[in-house]
Amino acid sequence: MALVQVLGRRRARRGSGATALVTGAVLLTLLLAASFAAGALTGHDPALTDLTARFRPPTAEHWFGTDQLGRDVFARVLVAAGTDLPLALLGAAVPAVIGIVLGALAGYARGWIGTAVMRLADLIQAFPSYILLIVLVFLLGPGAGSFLVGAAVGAWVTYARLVRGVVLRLRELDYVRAAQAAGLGHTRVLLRHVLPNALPQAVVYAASDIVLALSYLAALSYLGLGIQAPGIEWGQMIAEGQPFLRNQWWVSVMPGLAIILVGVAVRLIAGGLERRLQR
Amino acid sequence: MTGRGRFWFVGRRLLQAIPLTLVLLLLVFAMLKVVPGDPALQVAGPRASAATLQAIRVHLGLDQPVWLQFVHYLGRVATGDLGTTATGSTKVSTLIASGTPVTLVLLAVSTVFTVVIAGATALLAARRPDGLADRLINVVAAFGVGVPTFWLGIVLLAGVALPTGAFPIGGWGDTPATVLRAAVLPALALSVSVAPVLMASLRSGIVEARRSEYHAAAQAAGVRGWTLTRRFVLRNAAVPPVSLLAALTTLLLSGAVVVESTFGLPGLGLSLTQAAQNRDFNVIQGLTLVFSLAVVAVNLVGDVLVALLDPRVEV
Amino acid sequence: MTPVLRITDLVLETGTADAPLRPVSHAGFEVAHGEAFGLVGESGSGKSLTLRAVTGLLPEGVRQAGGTLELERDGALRPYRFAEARGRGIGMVFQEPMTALNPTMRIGDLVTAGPRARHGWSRRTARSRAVDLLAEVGMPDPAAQARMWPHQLSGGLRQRVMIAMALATEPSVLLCDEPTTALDVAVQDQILRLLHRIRVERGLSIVFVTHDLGVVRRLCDRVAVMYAGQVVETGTVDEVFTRPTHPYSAGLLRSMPTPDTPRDRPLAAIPGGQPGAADRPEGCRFAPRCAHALPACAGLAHTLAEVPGSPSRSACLRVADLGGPPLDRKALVSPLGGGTA
Amino acid sequence: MNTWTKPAAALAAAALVAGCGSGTGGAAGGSGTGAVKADNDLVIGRTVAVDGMSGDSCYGAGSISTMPMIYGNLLTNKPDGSGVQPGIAASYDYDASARTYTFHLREDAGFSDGSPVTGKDVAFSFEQWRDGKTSGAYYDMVKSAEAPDEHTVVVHLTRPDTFLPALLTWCTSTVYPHDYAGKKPEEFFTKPIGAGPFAFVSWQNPGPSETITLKKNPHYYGAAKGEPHVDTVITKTSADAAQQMLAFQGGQLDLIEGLTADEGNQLPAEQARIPKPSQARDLMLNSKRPALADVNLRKAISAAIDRQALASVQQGYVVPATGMLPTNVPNSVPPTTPYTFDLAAAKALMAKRADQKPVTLTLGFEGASSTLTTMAQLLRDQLAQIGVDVTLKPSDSATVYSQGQSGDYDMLISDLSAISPTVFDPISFVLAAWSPWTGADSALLKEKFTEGTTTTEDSVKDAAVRAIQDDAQAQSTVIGLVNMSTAFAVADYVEGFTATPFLSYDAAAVRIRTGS
Repeated sequence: MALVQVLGRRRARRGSGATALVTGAVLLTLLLAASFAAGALTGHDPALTDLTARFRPPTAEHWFGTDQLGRDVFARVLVAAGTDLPLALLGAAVPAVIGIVLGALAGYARGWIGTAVMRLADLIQAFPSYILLIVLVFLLGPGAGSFLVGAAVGAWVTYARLVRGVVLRLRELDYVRAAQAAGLGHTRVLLRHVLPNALPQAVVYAASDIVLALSYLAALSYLGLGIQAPGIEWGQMIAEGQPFLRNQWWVSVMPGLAIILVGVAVRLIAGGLERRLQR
Repeated sequence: MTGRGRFWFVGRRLLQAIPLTLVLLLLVFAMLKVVPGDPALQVAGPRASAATLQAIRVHLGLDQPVWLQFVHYLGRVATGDLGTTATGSTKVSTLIASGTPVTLVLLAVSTVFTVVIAGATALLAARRPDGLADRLINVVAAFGVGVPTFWLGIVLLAGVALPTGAFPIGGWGDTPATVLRAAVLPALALSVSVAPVLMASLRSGIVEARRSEYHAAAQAAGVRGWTLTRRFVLRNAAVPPVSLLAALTTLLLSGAVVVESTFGLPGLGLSLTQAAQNRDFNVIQGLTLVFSLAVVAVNLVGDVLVALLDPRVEV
Repeated sequence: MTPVLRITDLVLETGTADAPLRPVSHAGFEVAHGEAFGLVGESGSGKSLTLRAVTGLLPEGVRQAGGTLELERDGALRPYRFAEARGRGIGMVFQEPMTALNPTMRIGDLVTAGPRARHGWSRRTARSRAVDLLAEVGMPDPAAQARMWPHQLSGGLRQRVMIAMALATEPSVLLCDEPTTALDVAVQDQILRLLHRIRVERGLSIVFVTHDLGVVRRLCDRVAVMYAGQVVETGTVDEVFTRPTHPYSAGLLRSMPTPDTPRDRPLAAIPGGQPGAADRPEGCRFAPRCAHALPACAGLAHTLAEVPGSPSRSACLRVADLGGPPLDRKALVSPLGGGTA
Repeated sequence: MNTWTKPAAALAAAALVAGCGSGTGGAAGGSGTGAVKADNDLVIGRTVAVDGMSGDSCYGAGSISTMPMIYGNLLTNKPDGSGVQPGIAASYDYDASARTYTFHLREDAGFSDGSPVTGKDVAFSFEQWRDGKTSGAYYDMVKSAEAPDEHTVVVHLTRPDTFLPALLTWCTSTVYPHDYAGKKPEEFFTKPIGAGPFAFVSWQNPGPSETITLKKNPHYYGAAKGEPHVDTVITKTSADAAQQMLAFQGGQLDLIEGLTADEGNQLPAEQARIPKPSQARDLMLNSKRPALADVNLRKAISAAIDRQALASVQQGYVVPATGMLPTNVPNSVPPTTPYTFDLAAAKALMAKRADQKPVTLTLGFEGASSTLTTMAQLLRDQLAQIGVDVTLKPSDSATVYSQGQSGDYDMLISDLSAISPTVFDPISFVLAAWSPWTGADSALLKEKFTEGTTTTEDSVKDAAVRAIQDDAQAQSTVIGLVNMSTAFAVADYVEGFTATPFLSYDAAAVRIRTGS
């Protein structure tokens, strides 16, 4: 997933990025908070089927209309945020942590361990990430756990390369040698010197990974390989609504818009963070 | 770099790809071993007796030591024998042979779209960095990356193909013209998420090239117009994206898998998705192999292209 | 003699339109036919920007806010369009041969890219012209070198390529932006000899921007000294180097090492530093650092005035009363004469 | 793919037999809107690929529809499914012992290569069917077949059999030219020759996204009547039903095979053709689980299910089940008292349980199916009414199968249909596969099964079936939920289309109203 990074690699603009950061963070926080209170906020139980209220179009009562079982689409979109957001965040965070640890390991232990880690990275990169994900879900069975494993296996590589590069560069620097000579442990050197250097780029990676993880999760669920009912997830909602796209468009259009909203919010946060970190 | 040097470079990269390919084969083979469930049961069906199951195991070579099974597997792969689909009606190799052209055409058309969209927007955005057009394009690009490809696909089907009638709603064509027409919307859906990545890379390449001393030097030497853009901007700006080529291709491939199922295109991606849904071991195994070999090949081509474009790259 | 290039009252601005900064203000000079003209000053004095302005290749964010740029055509000076001048009248040699040559083009293609685009030369014509040009700038085995990539050449050879590229458009003025700064001393000498030779052979005018006074002394006929975005003194090299009329020029010359300067004696330095574009004082910009400054200097409007008893022109208020003894700089470096490049 | 039944089950065995089926499907003809199509090509959408080009491999819905178009059958289903009618055979008779059949062939039947259909071809075909690797077992009573003359075929059976005429309408009973027209079978099936209304042209991208193109067979025996009416049949397979709906709505498909309620409800009523429901969807309860060992809980679950509500979500395509067995299959009779939805009774039964612990049950089903998912969600809501907490376990079919087999679920939703035209076939399925899983007492089931399959008396058969249904109700280990139809979407300008309950239809009779 080394790619979308380029999107973030723009010249630092005027301004601290605070506005973007705050806007994005507020959007995500609101969405996440709303997911816990979806029922109270919308006045509808997201899971309650009401066969007498099927396919109501968006109204003041049902902001996003109702679906084929008469469930409130707005409430479901909100509840789904509670599934999608944590999974997307974890889908980016887990590989980041694994990648940072493995990258540091590869950078410090340059012997066969380092080689092994980097060969493993080459190997992983030979698989297109989404295909890797599908194959792993195939092997492990559908579900959130499989998705996380699949995301982690595919995405740690970029972080590992990044951190290893920083480690290799830093370990030649005098002050790091001095720090090591002064008896600072590897962990502290890592925390004090390596991480701060790798962080801005890692943040950009992670942001693009969140968006990518979300779209992969949604795509998997859409194909019936991810989150399944009664779990509520945007991709799964889109799939459920797809037969009715022509006449009851809201059932699958609304969750799609939610995904886009998250993508934009994450980009805002990433852009803002990047500008702050680069200063 | 001399021609001979390039030849050796390609040769060496090819050689380097061999161990990787072998490990890939081993992994793909190992997939079958770790999958829960008995492949023999899968073949025999629910009503099979224990004796039938055992016979099928022997027939499939499942009673042999694992390493021998791997050797046999290598032999079969070398001869293009990837087994049959779960229903037994089609050979996996046939499936791959019929799906490959579809996926390749889809990839080719979306590559053209991606390059055209990314190139045009990058030039526009780079004209005035941080100008209005640049900011606008950056916002649109953020949306483009965030839009789920499959969702865009169904929206395009319902919102464009259905009302206009200009494109087939799902499915592939049988003549070059119908094939191209069938590829337009899926390729578009695919490009929307990939073009921003290429655009950003191209844009920064263009900006960098325009700010460079060699660009100024060329201008001072009287180079102008299209020659200036082509030889002193685009060619240099193409180097970073080309080094992204492998990454872009894997992104495109990933997207193709999604798009093919959304649009019902009979390509490799659709086969993969359906095999995952139907738990069709052989198909998954064969396709994983094909996809990863394709990526190895693309990496190879990418390296060679970078070397061709940027003579500084050490070979 | 008619000048071939004249710059008058050049003003360069940067920053926002309502609060602009002026890295160069009211700079001007003129260059005669066949003349080597030096533009000297410390980094930040605006000399390189001035040179860039002549070709219209200002860096992003810097714009020309005033001044007249004229080039000789049909015996008279006329304002020119950059696009015109770049292909014909003016050529430019950049400071960094590492970055100023497009790494993705072969030497031969690079050298003739300009005229090819302009005159529609065939590939064959372009190639043979490229070889000729490379031979002219003293590339060994030019035919083979034409097929090389920039990164395969040494810094000195790259600078020769740069010069060949500039010559390809048959300019009448060659602008050189510190062309030897990035090079080894031995190579510097070769390049200087080459430029001298080309100037003589082609009857070119050369504008030489440098902070290296020795180079100016060796190569140039006339010189302009820039300080904080302004030309503070201009005159012949002989005159300015021996009898500087502006305290800054004098200080600059005193800070220059000579072969006679004992190793262990520190060079005379001007106290303080050159003010940046944002904090330039009113009046004479050198006044705060000047040992001879008078209160009136702070109100001085910048003009280059005739100096009594000297062919130079100077911006100093005290040109009349500060005519100290001439510096003995003859022994410094002999001007380039014989020898080959 | 069904969970327990062979997919072949879906073919629901043709027709079979007079007396049983009643009129089905929508009336022939368009809606009268006057819509026309520019060309005379019929473009069909379906979600299931064919199983190959040989009749022997015919297995699923795709082949059931396509095989008869290419090959033709000796006998065909009456459009209303009430019995068989002449096909390539103009008539047939059999001896008193039903061991020797004589078929009299039409003289105007011809293969697509122009050669006439002769007795020799049909006799050859009988042998091919019997020797087939996949479907040969259906024909194992065939001893030999001979052609005394050009237009007569005599078939000798090893045992009496009155089922043969129905079998001959199946997609496995494909008439081939003698000796495969001199080709090797593999070669023949790459470009088959048949006596059906359409001739094979091409089969692109075999598999889930295949396209099969057929053109009018001028030598078809219906040619004199002007059949087939359309010039070309193009069948496009796509796994994505929703997308197929869009294509239909966009005028890119003229006909959709296998329409679900979700899709059909997106269409104007006259475009959806819905035959009688003939596939049962049942809930299986694992009585080996401690909680479900109590019959009161099982009966309570059955009573708490509002089958009307389950059916209402798929209005018009699904009817509430009265018993556990598929309806509209010969000899399928309902139980003495049909299921009733009675919450009070259900709660009473819950109170009668020996052990009053709270009940949490897992429910397995195939998650890829939207109708199944919907139904599982409704079931969960309904059972919550009596305090039974249901955990949904959607999964892919293979996982449902393997975990279902190992008894990982408390409950399982599964579909049941006949693979031969007698209700005793699904019963044998319940006996062999379902009873071990549910842990039901199958003594009575076995007894009644034997009783019903050794008699020729319909009344005896009916009584046995009723006893089986009643027994299932008493034990409540298999609970009927709904009976489902497989429907068709038909464009306004398509005329002459008649849906049968068995997925098949007579493509030769279909007309397209063109502009001219």
